[in-house]
Amino acid sequence: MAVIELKGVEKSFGSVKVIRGVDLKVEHGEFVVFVGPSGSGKSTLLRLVAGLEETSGGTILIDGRDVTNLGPAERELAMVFQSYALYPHKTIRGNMSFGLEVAGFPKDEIRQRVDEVARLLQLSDYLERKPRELSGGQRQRVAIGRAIVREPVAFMFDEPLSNLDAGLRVDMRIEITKLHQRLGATMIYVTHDQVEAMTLADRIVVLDKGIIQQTGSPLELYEHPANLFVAQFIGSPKMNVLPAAFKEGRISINGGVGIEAGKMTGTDVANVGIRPDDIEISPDGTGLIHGKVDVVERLGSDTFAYVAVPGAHAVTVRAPRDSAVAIGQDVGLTFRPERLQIFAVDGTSLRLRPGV
Amino acid sequence: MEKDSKRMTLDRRQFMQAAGAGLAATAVAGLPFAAVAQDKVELLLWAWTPDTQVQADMFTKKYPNISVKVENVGQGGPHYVKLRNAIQAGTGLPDLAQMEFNSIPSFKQLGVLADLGAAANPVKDQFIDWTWKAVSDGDKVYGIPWDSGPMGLLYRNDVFEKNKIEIPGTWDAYSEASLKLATDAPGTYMSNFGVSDAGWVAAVLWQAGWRPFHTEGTDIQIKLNDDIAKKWAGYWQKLIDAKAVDTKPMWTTEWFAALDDGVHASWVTAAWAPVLMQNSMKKSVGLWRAAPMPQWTAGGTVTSNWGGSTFAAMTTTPHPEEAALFATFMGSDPEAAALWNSKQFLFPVLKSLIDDKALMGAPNAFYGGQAVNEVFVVSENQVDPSFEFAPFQDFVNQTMQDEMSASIAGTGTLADAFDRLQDKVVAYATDQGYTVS
Amino acid sequence: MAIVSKTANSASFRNSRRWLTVALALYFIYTFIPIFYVIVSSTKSNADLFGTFGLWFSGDFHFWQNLQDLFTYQDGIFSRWLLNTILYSVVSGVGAALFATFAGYAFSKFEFVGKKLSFALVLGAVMIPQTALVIPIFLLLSKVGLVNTPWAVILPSLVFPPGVFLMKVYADDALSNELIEAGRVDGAGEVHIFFNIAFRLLTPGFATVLILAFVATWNNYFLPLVLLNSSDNFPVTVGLSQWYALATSGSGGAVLFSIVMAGSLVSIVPVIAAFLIMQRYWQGGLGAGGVKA
Amino acid sequence: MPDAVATRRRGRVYVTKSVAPYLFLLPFMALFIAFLIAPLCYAFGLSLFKTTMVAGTQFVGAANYLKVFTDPSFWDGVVLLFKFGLMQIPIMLGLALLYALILDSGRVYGRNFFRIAFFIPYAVPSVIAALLWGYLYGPSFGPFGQLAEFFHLPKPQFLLDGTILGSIANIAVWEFMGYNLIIYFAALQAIPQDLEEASSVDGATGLQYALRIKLPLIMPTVIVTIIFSIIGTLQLFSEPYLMRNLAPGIINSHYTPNFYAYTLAFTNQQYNYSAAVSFVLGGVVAVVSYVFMLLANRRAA
Repeated sequence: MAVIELKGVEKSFGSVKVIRGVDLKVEHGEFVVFVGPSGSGKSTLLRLVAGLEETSGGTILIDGRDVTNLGPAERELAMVFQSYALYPHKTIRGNMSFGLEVAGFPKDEIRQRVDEVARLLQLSDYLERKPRELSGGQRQRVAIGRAIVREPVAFMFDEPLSNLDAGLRVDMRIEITKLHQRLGATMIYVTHDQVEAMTLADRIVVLDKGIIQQTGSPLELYEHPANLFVAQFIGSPKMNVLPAAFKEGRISINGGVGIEAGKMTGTDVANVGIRPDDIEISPDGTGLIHGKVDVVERLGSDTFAYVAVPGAHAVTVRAPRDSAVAIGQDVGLTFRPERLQIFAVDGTSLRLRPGV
Repeated sequence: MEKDSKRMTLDRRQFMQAAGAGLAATAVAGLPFAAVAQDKVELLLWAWTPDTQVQADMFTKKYPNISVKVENVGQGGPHYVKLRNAIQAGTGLPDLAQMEFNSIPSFKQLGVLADLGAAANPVKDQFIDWTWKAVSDGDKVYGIPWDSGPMGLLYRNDVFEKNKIEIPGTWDAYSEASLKLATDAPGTYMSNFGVSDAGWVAAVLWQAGWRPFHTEGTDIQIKLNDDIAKKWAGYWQKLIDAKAVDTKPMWTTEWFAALDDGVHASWVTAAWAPVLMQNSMKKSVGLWRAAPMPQWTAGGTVTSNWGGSTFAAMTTTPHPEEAALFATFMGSDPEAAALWNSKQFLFPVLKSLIDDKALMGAPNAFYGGQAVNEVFVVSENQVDPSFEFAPFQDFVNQTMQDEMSASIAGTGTLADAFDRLQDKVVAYATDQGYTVS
Repeated sequence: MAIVSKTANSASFRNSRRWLTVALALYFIYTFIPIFYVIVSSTKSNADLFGTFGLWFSGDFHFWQNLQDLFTYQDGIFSRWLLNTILYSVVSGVGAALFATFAGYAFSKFEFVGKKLSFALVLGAVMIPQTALVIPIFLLLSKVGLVNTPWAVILPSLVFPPGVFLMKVYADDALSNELIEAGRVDGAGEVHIFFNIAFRLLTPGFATVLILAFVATWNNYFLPLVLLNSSDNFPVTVGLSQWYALATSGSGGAVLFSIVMAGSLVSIVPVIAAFLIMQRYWQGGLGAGGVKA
Repeated sequence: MPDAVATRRRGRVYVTKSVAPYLFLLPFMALFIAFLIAPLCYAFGLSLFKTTMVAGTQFVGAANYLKVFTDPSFWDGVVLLFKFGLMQIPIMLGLALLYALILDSGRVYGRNFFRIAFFIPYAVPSVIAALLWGYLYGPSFGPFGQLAEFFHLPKPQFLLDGTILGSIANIAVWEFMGYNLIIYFAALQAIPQDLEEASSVDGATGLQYALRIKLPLIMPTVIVTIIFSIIGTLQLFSEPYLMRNLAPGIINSHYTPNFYAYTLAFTNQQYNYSAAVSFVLGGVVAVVSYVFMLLANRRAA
């Protein structure tokens, strides 16, 4: 397995800078997910690693070898594409064999490897079919199989599940997780879906505007977002953001009551964030802020209440599923101050992480 | 040189006789032509007349070391286009090319016509005088004639008889007959006014005394719109206005059909036309007759020529002597020349053939048993030799066709067309660097 | 199709269907008249050609005689012309289509220095008048001694700029970038990717360009007219028009009209056959070009 | 295992992404330069000189071009082409569009048959097309003339001053209508089926759907075909060249600018001036195409 290292990697298309200096090290057998909104540069970064784009600056090392100027073939990686990119005129076996044929493997070995991987992915019955005769999920498995069969040093996944329907996506997600566990291979996975990122990743790299906003384990990002962008991008429903200010050692939220600030790295407070899970609904007149219930969504497992707060965006609250909250009701909202995220004017998080 | 050529001539005559006696192979080696004949030489000839290869092979039979390949690169216009392109490219010219009389000045001007005098002058006297004059300039000879087109009149005996028309001896009579026919038999025309063929216009005007060009070096006289032309234009304009002549484009199937169907009762044409018509027409067998070309003055004996070809050698040929020998053979060899007439049905240029009563006096069923060639034999001897073509005759022909057709289509009169023609040709000649007077 | 099938049995649908078919049939008659004329004419003797109604057969069925005349006149040079035409068209067609496919693929799938300029040049080439090219081509080829050789017709015909345009559009459309990237990641070189992956998917476009270039060369007249001298090298178009000129100029050749007719028929049959055989491909290809362009 | 991809390649020529586009372009571009760019440059060089029979060759700079701009033979031809184009292009493309819509409506019998049949004239060499139509136009031998004669009607005159342009246009329509039809048809087939269903739910008739939904959708295609037709029209040569024998009085040696360039070079031996004429014609083609595109874009915007 491989260690992939990016040092000051940059990429421009014409005068547009898409990647603005990325440093990253992906460890042996690590499953790293690049996540970010569209246009954040996550796919480009993956393609730079794969060698499908040429870097405009910086270096890329695989196992300490400088591959910056090498073509994709010489990087010994495998890639799974969003559209699967199966060769439509070749059979499934042909698709899976192609890379090995190119590399000049003996026929027997190719056959043996393909059979083995097909068994692993439950594709054995389809080997002589053409891609168009397969379902979306099967095609996706072929695309993965084609990657595995070459026994690459690392796998690249470029939004591999986005063409599948919701149910299948969950199944495939689990399959990929299992696959990673079984192969123990280094994997880099790009998605715009933070749920996918949270469920798959050992480590998530959040990108925006060509810059890494934060890297860390899913829980780290969730609990301790480095900035407002990460805070809002990770977690579903989105973290609530309320305007806030630092006054006399306390933080005043939405122009209202001030709460204990705790340990902070600065005082230029502009916003506070609080996740829907961390808010409780209390009777009108109690709580830290108050508002009026606008919409109530009952999902069965959860009930979400959208509460209009004067002077701020609607605040989303996760309530117990049997909550009696009703539309039009005036409510108070309560949360524990230590759950608050505190953000400076430039969006960076001001709360110190535990142990810092 | 003088001596040499005389000796050569003598030897050549002897040689021809010897060859005729079947001694060709052995005779060749001993001749001054040895240089010519010893090495294997292949000549390339561009010509479009069908079956020219037959005569070429006759030559090779007599001169086994000189073979000739005939290629047809196009008929008339396209043929000359190919030659000019090759000249422009500076490569790709054949050794020899078929060259009509009216193209000789143009290609002479381009400096590509080799002087065949050495080989040809000795046989000069065998040719009808005017044909030789048309290809030579003093002792210099630029092409060997082998086909000519003295003018005459072909007419429909049936139409003439039915409408009581006498054979017109003069152009006045021809005009009267035209008007009479237009009145008596609407839809039938005495003739077609063939302005789409500038060669025809030039031939008919030639007889009228029109001498539009005289070239000396880079000085050229241009008189396209002189009184003769204007008078001639007026003559036809009257008939056109009276709708007494048809104005179909020539050489189309429609035009052939009009002759065949009796829509056109006569055609002032050249000596090669009788056989052409005979081959193209099925309905009018036996109905045609030939008569002398109408004259401008009663009792006159002036005719002109339309068409006719020569073989010219190119200055670029690596084998000028062999080429000259071949061209001379093609025009003057009695057997080959006779074949032009009997196989390709062309009108001869050799006095011996013109005077050959058996050849020229053969009755022709298409012409009701008339010996049509006899009419043209007379004409051949009456061709006025003083006509000169321009050194850019294709441009003249093209422009004449454009301008006269425009007049026919309604842009002014025919006389105007000559004025426009004069202006354009003078402009062109000036542009090409000639001193025009 | 749902709507159509739902209403397929209604009276108004059947009525409009009838009238629209009549409208098509009318144009078909117009299209077919000249073709019918050449078919009819090639069955006639020279005399009947001008003596009987042009759009119907005469009593005298002269077709086999005409064919025999066609293939024996001037020592059967027509077969030579036909073979020349086939040679020029096949070599030019395949070559032009192949090179256009290469170039269109390059324009579609790669970024490189000078891409915009060279593509603009290729597009602009469509506007160049033919006469502007044939003369200088003739003069240039004369200098290198290629005039009056098959190459003089084949080499210029290999340049088929509309084909490059069509192939670029087709490759944009029919060939995903990811497929090529998959090939790259699989370790294949660019040439290997082209021939093993891309070309298979570009086949309909290739077939379209092939048939267009084939027909363009088959029907070309002006270029071979200027560049060829020997009748041994002529394609059918030049040869036939020379016979036609011979026929109209008389020179003892009036019998040629029926041969020219038979020759015309023989020369268009293979192209029509090629069209029919390859129709599945070129219709798709033209479509892609048309929609996107 | 890491050696799997890189090192097992068997001596195969490996072309990289940066070299590949040049390699793929090489054959076409080499020929393109040899047989298009080089002849053009050569022709441009020619156009700057003047070769005369008597005075030889001299450099004249832009003189040939200045001459073209005041040459009525050239501009008459251009005017004629405009007339021709204004007549032929709308008819040809209008018919192509009409028949493409009819074929696409699904309301016809024998759709495939007609589609192919209409395309067949494209396969007929223009030499032969001109020859065939030339026969058909003939007042005596042409079947139309024969029919008229049979019914004692005046013979239709296809080859006179007033009609010949239409007769040439007819040949062009006959040859290229089907080609454009196929392009339109393919474009129409690419329109998603659900649009028809949506319009039908909206209450549109088949005709309304064709004219108000389908037609605007294939407008980009129509514009491209118009531009190609304009370019083709301005280069008109073969048909009048081949019909010239039938109507030499009307189709003169400078009937179309292309024809004029041909005459100048091949009859008049004014190769230099001919080259200049061709370049100015190319300029006219470019300008007209460009102006049309501007107009079309303004409409679209």
